[in-house]
Amino acid sequence: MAMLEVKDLEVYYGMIQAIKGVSFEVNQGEVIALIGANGAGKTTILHTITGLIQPKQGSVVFEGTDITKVPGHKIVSMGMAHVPEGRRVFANLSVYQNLKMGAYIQKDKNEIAKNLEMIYKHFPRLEERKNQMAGTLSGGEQQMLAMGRALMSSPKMILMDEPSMGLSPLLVKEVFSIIEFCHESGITILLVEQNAKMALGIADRAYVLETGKITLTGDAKELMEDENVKKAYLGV
Amino acid sequence: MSLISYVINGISLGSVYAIIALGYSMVYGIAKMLNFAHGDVIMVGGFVVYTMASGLGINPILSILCSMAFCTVLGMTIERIAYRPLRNAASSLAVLITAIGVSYFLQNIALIIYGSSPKAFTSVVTIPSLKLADGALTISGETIVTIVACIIIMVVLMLFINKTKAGQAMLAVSEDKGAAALMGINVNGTIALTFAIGSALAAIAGVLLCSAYPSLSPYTGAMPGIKAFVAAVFGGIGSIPGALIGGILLGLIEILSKAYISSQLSDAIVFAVLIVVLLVKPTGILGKQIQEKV
Amino acid sequence: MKRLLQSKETKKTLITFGIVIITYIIVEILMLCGLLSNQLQGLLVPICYYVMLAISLNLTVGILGELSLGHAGFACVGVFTGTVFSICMQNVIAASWIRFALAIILGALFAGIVGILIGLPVLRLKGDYLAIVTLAFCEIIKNVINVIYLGKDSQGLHISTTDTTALGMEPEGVVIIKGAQGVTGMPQDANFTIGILLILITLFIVLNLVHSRDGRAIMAIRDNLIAAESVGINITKYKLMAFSISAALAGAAGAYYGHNFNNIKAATNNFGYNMSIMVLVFVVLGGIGNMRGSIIAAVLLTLLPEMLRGISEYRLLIYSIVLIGMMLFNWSPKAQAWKEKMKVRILGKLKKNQKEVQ
Amino acid sequence: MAMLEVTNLSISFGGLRAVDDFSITINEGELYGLIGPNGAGKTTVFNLLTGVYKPDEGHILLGGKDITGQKTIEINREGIARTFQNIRLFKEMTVQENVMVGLHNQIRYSTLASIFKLPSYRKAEKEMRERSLELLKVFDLDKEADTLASNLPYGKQRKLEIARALATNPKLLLLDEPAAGMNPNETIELMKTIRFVRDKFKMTILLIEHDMKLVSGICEELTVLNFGHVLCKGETKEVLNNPEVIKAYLGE
Amino acid sequence: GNTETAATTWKIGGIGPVTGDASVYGQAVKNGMELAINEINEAGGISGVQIEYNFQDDECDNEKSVNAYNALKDWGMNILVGSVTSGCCIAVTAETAKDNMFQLTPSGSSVDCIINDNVFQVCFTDPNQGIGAAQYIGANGLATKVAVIYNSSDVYSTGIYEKFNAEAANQDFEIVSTSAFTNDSKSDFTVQLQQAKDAGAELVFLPIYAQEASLILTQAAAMDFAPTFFGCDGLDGILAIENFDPSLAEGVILLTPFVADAEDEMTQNFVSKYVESYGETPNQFAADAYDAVYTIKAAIEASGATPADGISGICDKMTGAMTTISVDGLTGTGMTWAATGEVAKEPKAMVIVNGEYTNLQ
Ligand SMILES: Nc1ncnc2c1ncn2[C@@H]1O[C@H](COP(=O)(O)OP(=O)(O)OP(=O)(O)O)[C@@H](O)[C@H]1O
Ligand SMILES: Nc1ncnc2c1ncn2[C@@H]1O[C@H](COP(=O)(O)OP(=O)(O)OP(=O)(O)O)[C@@H](O)[C@H]1O
Ligand SMILES: [Mg+2]
Ligand SMILES: [Mg+2]
Repeated sequence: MAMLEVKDLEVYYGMIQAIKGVSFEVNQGEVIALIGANGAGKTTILHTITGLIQPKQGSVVFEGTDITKVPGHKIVSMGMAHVPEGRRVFANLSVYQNLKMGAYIQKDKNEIAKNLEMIYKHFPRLEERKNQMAGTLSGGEQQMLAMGRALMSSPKMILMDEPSMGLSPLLVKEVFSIIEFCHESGITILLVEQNAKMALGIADRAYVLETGKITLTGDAKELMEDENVKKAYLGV
Repeated sequence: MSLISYVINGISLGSVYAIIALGYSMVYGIAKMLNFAHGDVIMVGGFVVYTMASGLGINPILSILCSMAFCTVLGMTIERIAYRPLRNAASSLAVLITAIGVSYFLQNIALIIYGSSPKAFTSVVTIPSLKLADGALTISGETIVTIVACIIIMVVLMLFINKTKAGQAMLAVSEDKGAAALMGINVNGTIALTFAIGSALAAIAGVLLCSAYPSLSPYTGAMPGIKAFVAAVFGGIGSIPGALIGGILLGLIEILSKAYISSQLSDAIVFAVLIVVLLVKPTGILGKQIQEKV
Repeated sequence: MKRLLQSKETKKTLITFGIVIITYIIVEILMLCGLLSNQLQGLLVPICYYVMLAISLNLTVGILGELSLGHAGFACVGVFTGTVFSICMQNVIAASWIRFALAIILGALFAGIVGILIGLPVLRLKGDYLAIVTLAFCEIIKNVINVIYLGKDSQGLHISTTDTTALGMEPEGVVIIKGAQGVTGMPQDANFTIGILLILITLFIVLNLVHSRDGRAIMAIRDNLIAAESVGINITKYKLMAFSISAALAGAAGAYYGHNFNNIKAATNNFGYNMSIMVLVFVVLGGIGNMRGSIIAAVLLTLLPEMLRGISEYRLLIYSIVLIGMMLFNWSPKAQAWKEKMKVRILGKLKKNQKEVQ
Repeated sequence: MAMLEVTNLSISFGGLRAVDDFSITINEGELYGLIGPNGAGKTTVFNLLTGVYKPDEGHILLGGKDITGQKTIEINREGIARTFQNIRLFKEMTVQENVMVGLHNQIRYSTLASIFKLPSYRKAEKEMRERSLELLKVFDLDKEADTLASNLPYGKQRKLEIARALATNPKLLLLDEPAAGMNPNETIELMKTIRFVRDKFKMTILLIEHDMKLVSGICEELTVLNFGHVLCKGETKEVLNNPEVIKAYLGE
Repeated sequence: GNTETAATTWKIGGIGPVTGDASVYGQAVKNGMELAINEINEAGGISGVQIEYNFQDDECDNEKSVNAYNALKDWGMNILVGSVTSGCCIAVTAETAKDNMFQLTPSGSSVDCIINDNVFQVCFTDPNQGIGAAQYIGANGLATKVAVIYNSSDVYSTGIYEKFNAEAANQDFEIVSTSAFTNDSKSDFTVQLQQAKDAGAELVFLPIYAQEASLILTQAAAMDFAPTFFGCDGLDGILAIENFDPSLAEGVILLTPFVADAEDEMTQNFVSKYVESYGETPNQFAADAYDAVYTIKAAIEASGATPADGISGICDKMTGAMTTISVDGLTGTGMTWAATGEVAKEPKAMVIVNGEYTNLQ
């Protein structure tokens, strides 16, 4: 059985239909890439999964439980973390407080300490700046913080919304190696990316989203060879 | 000698403002809304104690506890009915206006139940007043209790916010509700809790206000509510120690300007000092300067 | 497209003006036919006043995007300058309309100046801090006026802050401002026609300002201060411009209103924070930045408690419930979604009906 | 001639020296790149150049004129315009109005003219509309002229910011990560537009970017910042092959 | 449609604050009027004509007061009792003058309330009370050093204070301290009391209302300051404040035409009925309102006016009759009116002894 199953999803913003019947699934331990142009509806799908938006139609099933109507904070407690678009760090809290906030649902103190250590290892910059207000971090630093914060809850699954945006080439590689690392430690990942090349490079499977509909799907490596995908998303 | 006694009186008055401002500031800090109905919840708190203690002869402590429970439920109900539906409204002013509506509502419902004539409130404070310098200076029992209550509440609130999970959730919610939900925080629940605590504090404030100035009418809460709002801004709205400092300062300025400048213009002077303070320190005395990164 | 937009804006403006004028005509006709109750007739001037206040506050709140809780203070300045002028000039300028026009202009001028004086230091503050400072100014104005005694005799004007006897006037002198009792004895020049004229002028000024270079600069500041600065907009100048024009218009409204009564005093419910908040209620209920909405909300909310007179003590209770209900209905996202749905449904039905007819 | 000459610029935040002894010279008409790791201080340099922060030390000369320490609006009038890393549009205004705000100091008329709708108002307003539409055309935004800025997709919002900056008729244009959030195709489109703007308006452009395709594709020269210091500067190709730059920024 | 009923009944309207900060006074007037009107109707009306009654809220706001007046006109009012507060009353007199409507204010005490011919007062004018109080204190040698605490944002209070101050110059005592408070800060009086105490005042004059006075008495007791407190009619009702500790008011002197504890039958009858109907002890506002209605009755009877005379006709007749009648009411026996509209009645000096009002002298 799939870990996450999205069925016939339809989402509206007022009168505008942003998602027009999307179905896909993510299996335990997979990295799935969701790619698509600006405004295709990627963020909307992620928000619907974590309950920040209510869909009009369709269902979302996580580990066999229907979470379509479950409020966002409960979904998080079920083991799903979300690195939101635009980082959404708590601007007036310190880096450390932000990370602690990520572990809000985590009760095990040792686990928190372990996660913290792991995050500081991957993003030494965060440890250097642990007392700085998150709002004054540079864009890239905030992105690191958002990633780190999501990892603090030891999730089973992470949804990532454009985690490489605004990062330096070196850090983009770092982010992808973290995704790799999460993948290896058994976390399931749903990755939304503009950087289709890197995303397809790391993913097992991928879905291509165009104006609210899935137009292509398949093995990531195969999609990378697809002429349409190449023309539309890889910029060749 | 009279200066000292003015200062004592200023602190007494200020401590009442401070205790109201604490609740105000806390609700503002977390829910990011000016709850104009706060003063009226205070009035309700006063009436509950009045009815129970003076009307039914129930033990004052028990009455206060009942009043706190009543106001807590009231605060949560108000939040649920009048404020929560507007949480995601296009403008944050919308909820300010319903708060005004709620304020009118509470005043008028009290008017209908209790009528317009003022009631004398029997102080619940039984501590005798402190006489200094051969009785030339008096610190009333109410003042002592209010200040002690203020400090205890302030410390407990700060510990609560900084040390408990629910407090941390409040911090996160005050920053970014959406992101807080993504951390697994129940945003609606957290805000409801904030109102519950704020309203319980309002009940305590109501009792102490009415004990210090024992006259109770449906409009009793309105003016102290506004003054406490000013006090909260004085100290840096959202800052809990700021509310205490702001309240005491406000009381002092009010009394001293009454005593030494003009008793008719003391309100104007209080407001003028507020403006000067804000011009020098735009976020109040203890307010955090939040700098937007470009 | 460009033309369309321009004409769309113009159309909107024209509709707003049209509504005001048509309302005027209807009311005048009703009055001529004797169909308008005394109560409604008496309310016409106050309604015009509240409409003007709402429109002018909308300039600060909706266009400039700053929360002001001191609008009644500016109206108060207008009331007192306007009425004092009229009382002093009652025997000097015979033509009442000239005197009244001058009083209104003077009220606007003074309120505008006070607006600048207040705005200059405080507009650096933001959001709720600005709100509290404007509230403070409003209270200061009210409190100061409450202790002013002003009298006039052959020697000229006398002023005191203690009492009338301290004015030391000749026996035949008249006291114009009597502290807490306010001003008494101004000519009651205000009427509905003048009110409508003033509303039209207020609308004209505000709407034309909004659709101009200055208006866009003000809105740009509202939307993003840092970006506005980065394209070379002088923040202080435009904030001050919006704030003082708004104050001046409120002053004009106040001067007009002051001439509707025989006595007017600066009390909390008419010139204190309560009234400022009330005007803010008009603006928010009518839709922030929406002038037509402000007008409608001001009219409705002024009429509502008057229409509820029949239920005596429960009047303000019902009023507060209606106010909360209207706010929820107008602003809550859920209600908005529902309204959209109903709109679609009704439109759909209409279309279907049309088809069937065809 | 040097359009921009910056010498020994420094600023600290608390204990952190965000920009340290930064110097740069950009010639007229040049397309210059500023790159570096996250948090290196690039955006801070922009903030110093536009007067958002006042430098602790150093001088900024624009076209030979010292503009150090001036206010943002003065600097804009002197001829520097910018875009922002986190988009800052006038969200409640239409696309065209956003550009018209940019034209604020270019086309003027008095407040009285606008209140009384005098002919001067009509004439200037017409000119504003035409000019803004022209600019929108450059960025292929003319069809969206009447949409609210906040309803534009991300990529177009970035373009609109550039159009608005151009409307202030700058000599020097600062672009902070213009391609962020764009997909490769859109980035290629953007590169063309930036080049076009430089040629058509004879603009000097300094840009920050993490997309190496864009940087190597259009920048003639680069400066690399690291921890607030200049790590290296020179022609694009050389800089990008510099082993230190590779180590600190690009990765193997 | 109004003319039909208007011709057969008296329609008396009342205006005052029933909601808002000043609602105590409006409510009292409303009740007082109602009580009197019910009595009269039960007794067969005024010369056989029944009275209809309508009381409108003005929230103590001039504009609302005028609105209320207009609403009452729509209802068909032919005689007005109101407005309760001075400012509102002045604003309404401008309207009644236009309509030539007979107006009797129970409690609008400013002299400006009665500048028009069609308006009469039941209460004392402020100057009257101020001068009266100063003379009483002087004549009885109650003190040589007097302090005043008044409400500077209240018309009634400033009105009395002003005349008191002026008259004090002619008397044998000295005003050693004058301090004010406002509606925005009327809970803490320690400063005002401290100043009075420091100045060595033996008597504190309180031309204010009972609610604030009750706080002043409490706070004075707390600071061991025990001068004689002397008040005017506004102070009446202090013993009626629910739950108020009467020992605090021991020795307070008030110069008032009405006290609820008076021994006479009329007062006792009134008070018992009032308590029965409204659950609280009436204050002087209620008494003034009650008297106002009976005054109207007397004036109607004396003038022979009928509802059919029309508003202006009624007014002319009653205005003429007002100067001829003499009314025995709760607030005075043998009350008469001057053409100016001012009432002539004797204030009674009362002192509170053992929690009860006692006649002084
Ligand atoms: N709050 C909103 N209100 C109205 N429309 C919205 C809202 N949020 C998104 N949309 C619209 O919904 C559609 C999908 O948006 P979404 O943000 O999901 O796209 P995306 O694929 O994440 O794009 P991007 O790559 O720019 O992040 C877009 O057309 C967008 O304009
Ligand atoms: N107002 C401020 N207060 C404190 N620190 C600041 C402030 N502004 C910037 N900083 C710090 O200065 C450093 C440089 O920030 P800057 O935004 O210039 O980086 P950047 O080079 O633009 O990075 P990115 O590529 O991630 O946007 C960062 O470490 C940041 O945390
Ligand atoms: Mg997105
Ligand atoms: Mg940056």
